[in-house]
Amino acid sequence: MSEPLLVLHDVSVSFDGFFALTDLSLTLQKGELKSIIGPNGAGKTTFLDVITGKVRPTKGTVTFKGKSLVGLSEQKISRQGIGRKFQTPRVFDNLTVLRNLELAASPNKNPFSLLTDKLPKTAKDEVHRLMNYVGLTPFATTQAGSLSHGQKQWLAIASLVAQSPEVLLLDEPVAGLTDEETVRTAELIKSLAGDHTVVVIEHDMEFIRDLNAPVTVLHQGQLLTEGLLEDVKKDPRVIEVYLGPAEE
Amino acid sequence: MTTDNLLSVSNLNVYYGESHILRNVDLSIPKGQMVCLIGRNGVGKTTFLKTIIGLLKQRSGSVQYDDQALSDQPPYQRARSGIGYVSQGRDIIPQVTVKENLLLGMEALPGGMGKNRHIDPIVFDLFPILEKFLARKGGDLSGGQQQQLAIARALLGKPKLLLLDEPTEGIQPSIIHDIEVAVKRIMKETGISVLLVEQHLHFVRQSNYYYAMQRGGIVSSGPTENLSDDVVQAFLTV
Amino acid sequence: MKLLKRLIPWILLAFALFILPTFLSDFRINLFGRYFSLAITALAIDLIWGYTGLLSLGQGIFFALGGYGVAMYLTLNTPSEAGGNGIPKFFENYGVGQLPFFWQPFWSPAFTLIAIWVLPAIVAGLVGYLIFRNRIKGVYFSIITQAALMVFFHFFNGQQKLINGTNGLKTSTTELFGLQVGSSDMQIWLYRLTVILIPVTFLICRYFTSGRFGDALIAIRDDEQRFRFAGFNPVPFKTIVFLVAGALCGISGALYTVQSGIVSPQFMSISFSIEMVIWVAVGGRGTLVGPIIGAVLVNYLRSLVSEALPEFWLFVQGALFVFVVVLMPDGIYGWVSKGGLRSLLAAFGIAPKARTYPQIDQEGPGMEMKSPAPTDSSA
Amino acid sequence: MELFFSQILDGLSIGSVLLLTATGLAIVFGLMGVINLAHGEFMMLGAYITFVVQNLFRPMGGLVFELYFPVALVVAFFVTAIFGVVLERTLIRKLYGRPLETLLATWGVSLILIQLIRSISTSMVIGIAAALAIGFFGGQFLSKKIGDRPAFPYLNGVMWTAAVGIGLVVVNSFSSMRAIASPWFGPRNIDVTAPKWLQGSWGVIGGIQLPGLRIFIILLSAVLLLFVMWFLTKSVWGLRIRAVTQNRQMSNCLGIPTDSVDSITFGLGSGLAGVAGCAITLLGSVGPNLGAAYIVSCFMVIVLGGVGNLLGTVFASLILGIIQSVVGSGSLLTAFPGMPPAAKSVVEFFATTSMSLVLVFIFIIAFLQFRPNGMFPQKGRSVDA
Repeated sequence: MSEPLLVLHDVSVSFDGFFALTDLSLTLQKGELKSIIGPNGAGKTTFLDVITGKVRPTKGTVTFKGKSLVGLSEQKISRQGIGRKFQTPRVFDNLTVLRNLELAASPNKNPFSLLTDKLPKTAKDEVHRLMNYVGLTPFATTQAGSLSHGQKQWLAIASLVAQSPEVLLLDEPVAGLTDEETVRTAELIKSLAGDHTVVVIEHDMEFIRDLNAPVTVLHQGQLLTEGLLEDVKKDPRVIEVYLGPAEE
Repeated sequence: MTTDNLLSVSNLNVYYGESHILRNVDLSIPKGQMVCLIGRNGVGKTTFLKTIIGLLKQRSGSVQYDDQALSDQPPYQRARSGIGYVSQGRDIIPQVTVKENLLLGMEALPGGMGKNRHIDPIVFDLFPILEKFLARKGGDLSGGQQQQLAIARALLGKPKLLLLDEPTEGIQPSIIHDIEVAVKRIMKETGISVLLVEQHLHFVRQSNYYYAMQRGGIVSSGPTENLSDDVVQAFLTV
Repeated sequence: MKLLKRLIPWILLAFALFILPTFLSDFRINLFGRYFSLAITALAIDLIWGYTGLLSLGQGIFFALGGYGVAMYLTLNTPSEAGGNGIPKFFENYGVGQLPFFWQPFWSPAFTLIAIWVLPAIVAGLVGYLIFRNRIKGVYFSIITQAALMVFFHFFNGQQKLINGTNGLKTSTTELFGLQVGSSDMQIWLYRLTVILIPVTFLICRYFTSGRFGDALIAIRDDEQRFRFAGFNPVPFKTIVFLVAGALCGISGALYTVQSGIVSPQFMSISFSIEMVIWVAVGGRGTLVGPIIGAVLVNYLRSLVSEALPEFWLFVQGALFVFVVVLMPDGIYGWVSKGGLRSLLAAFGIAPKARTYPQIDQEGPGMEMKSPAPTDSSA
Repeated sequence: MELFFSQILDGLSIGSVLLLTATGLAIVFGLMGVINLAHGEFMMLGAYITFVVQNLFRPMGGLVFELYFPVALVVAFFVTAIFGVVLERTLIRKLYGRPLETLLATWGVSLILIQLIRSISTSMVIGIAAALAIGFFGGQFLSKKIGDRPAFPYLNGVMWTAAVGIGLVVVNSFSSMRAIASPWFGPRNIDVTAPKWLQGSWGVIGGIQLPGLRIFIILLSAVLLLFVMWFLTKSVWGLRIRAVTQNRQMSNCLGIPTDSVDSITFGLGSGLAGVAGCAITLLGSVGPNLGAAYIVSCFMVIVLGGVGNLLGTVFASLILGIIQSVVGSGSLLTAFPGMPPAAKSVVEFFATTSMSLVLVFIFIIAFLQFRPNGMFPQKGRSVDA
């Protein structure tokens, strides 16, 4: 295996004495698909916050391709190739679907380039391909704010892919989706892995099963265990954090 | 519905923005009993509690509480009519003292804090730690202590129905035990009903009746003694 | 129909340029000239508030800077205004014998033409950058811009020896191209200049709002944090748009000054700068036509009310603020284009006319059409 | 050096006025995230109330008249508080969660208040009463008849417009009767005479005269601050206000009527503005435009002090007051006569009240480069949510 892509080493995050993450170490390989589960308050979202620069770790290092990410602004981290989808699908409500995607696909993020350059043809094609893939082509000129929840989720994922990041961090990509939409989303995510490194945080176990990827279990800000879902399921510690100690 | 039910919910649909969270939920809570709502994270359990207390509006369906329809009342009126709510994040008011947090619990009583200045010592009996920390800021307590405070605060409003959202989440076993004992004792002494949202199996087993939820709908229900390992496996664990 | 739509702006422009002056008195034409110059400010505010969500209550700064720029040039280049030693007469009152250094370059017409928009732009860029880089936004941004406005007001108001303080600079008696600026011949030319600059400003604003840059502005307004996570740094975007708005306000202030005959620190009064916002709100923010309509309409209304019942204008203006914010948040243009007129007619049982507003047609399918995957498949 | 100290004293009193005026604004901003641009006009109302109370007391003369000021303070507080509650219930509540719109709407209210003070007369009161009566009863009638039809809001609007028109006609029909048509205050400034016990010196400490007025204002703001702190920390409503400020949703779930808390907070903030206006009458004549002169300084205090923190407001206002007084009076020059000419010309340049404001602003912008959230930023995860 080559050099790991993203490495968290001994990362702790505390808010006013409360530890959201404690000495968390985790590595991501290039092209890997990894799902992260854990009960509420396990620190899953904080984990993403630390990588994407929203929260600064109290202790520890985060390195991406050998360079530290600590202290960089959100936009700089994003430009290095780490994209994130938020828990609630955040899209730009007053832009159309097409424009949401085109903005995300802009290869150059500085204002002058946005003002003067035309979007390159490759990016345009990619936008249309993505829009088609997530079934939003009929809604290209619809304002994102009036899409349904599921469509917003997909637009959010598609916008993220349009940024062509190396690492995709997906926070609850199927929350609020119907069964069928969930299945489709799993397919979408599986097709992204390989070209991209994908981390999925979810509660929906059917979905995690569909993804068929190694699972990492977080608990109280710490890494509890890693492995395949079938193995993790049988781990007594995992059962305990979900169900409490075995009954007397 | 018989009048034996303190709360009966039928055909409830709740949206969060455009997202359909609760789908045709039917659930009822008999007087003096503990009903447990189980399911994995994100299936809509918290949304359900928030709808009962009034933080979220239902789009359709009916909620009957104490033989009255709850439709447009704001949360504070529901609290005053006897619904106590212990939220998932505990929601202790961080910058006021433990004592003041407890006083705030009595806002639900007739006359509010103004007329009720005396904290019923039963809460100190249930959770002795609170008496010791009366003068501390609520936000300075540990997670388990905050949970005890949140339950005590809700009890001081003398609710008829207590909504508990994952009271054992992230809490050490000894406190979980205290909380279980306290809830059972309160139910026995005052005859209140409890709606418990929980994953912790031991606590779940204490309830009289269970409802299992998946993707916003009730997928299984029955007396808790019938709660089989298969159901647990399917709807609770990994 | 499409052709007509394309032609309407040109017809309006020709009307304003050639027809209006023939049947309105010089006095009215001058008033309309002022309204049109204020419309440029309205467009600028729309750029920052309507599109980017930055409510600046301090645009008067840039407006006044433009006004002072042109007034300084005119004062220096009018023999009757500048005394024998080449410095303006009012300086004698304060015993100032030497022209302050920053007046010097305003001898030059070329410098002045550039300075009236570059100077405000620089100030706006600097102030904007210092505020934006600290992620200050929302109400905080508004009150800081208002404080900045007050500071500039005090500066200009208190410095007699530099800029004639409270009295301001009079331009109506100065000369340009051998004509007195206040004369009606000159005023007609200034009116025409203003009218021509409106479409120019419009095109500038469209340049900044139509492409991906404009989308970025709206994205900042909708969700700035998400914008950051998409890899963009909002600071330069906001700074640029604030700078452009500052420049436009400078031009607008210069045009207004020569048509109203004086520039004074009153251009930087708190009320005037907030008033500018209401022009945009009345017309319709987030559109480029709305602010022009709003600026002209509100100021025309102001003239009418002030002429008839002067003490009632504040009542009307105050009520306008409340009314627009509470009942008509999209403004006139937004209300009409979102089908307000239709629903009004429908409310009174008058059959709605054929769908004239393409927006409605566009909005329809998004709401009604089924999503590709079935939306309800729960067991 | 004595001069310097008396400048500091001066600065403290300026700071106290700032504190008086900013506290109400800061409380409302901290709780509801709303900036009330009519705050200055509430101060103006307070000042006019003082004027009215003074004139009511004047005929009594003697000792009773000397006591008008405390009475005016109380009346000013309650009347402006009621104004505030009405404003919150009718307007602010509709705009909850839209702070920029609230800013604009309250500005509209401030314009109306300014003009109201300028032109209010008995006939105008009759006209307004007539318009309101027609509007309300007409609205009741209309809503009974056609309340559920889509045309109702439009017709209601037409009816209110008609009510305002009738009000105007009423005012106009009285215009020839001077007794009731002449404005009560008019656009001119009004003067309030400070009671005798406030004029002159209250003694000398260490060679420094203690001017009664200034000391009184410092004491007044200190007392009021203590009162506000007591109210917020010890009273039942104070606890409710703090609870709602810190966690609105949970407070609601506990049974706290959050809408009443909003009204009371807004009322408290407005009442404090009234008291501030009352105190300002002691410093000189006041006019309808009084508010504008103070509101921006209040903003500077809030920006510097940070949101939702009374301590920040206290420090910020005192610091700004002292900078304004020490720099604005140029007493730095007299205190440090030996400074180099370059520094001297800089100090001279800023040595007016208005120029000291310029300096204060530069100071604030510089300060924000290091501490964007003010002196006492709120901590914890909730801030960023």
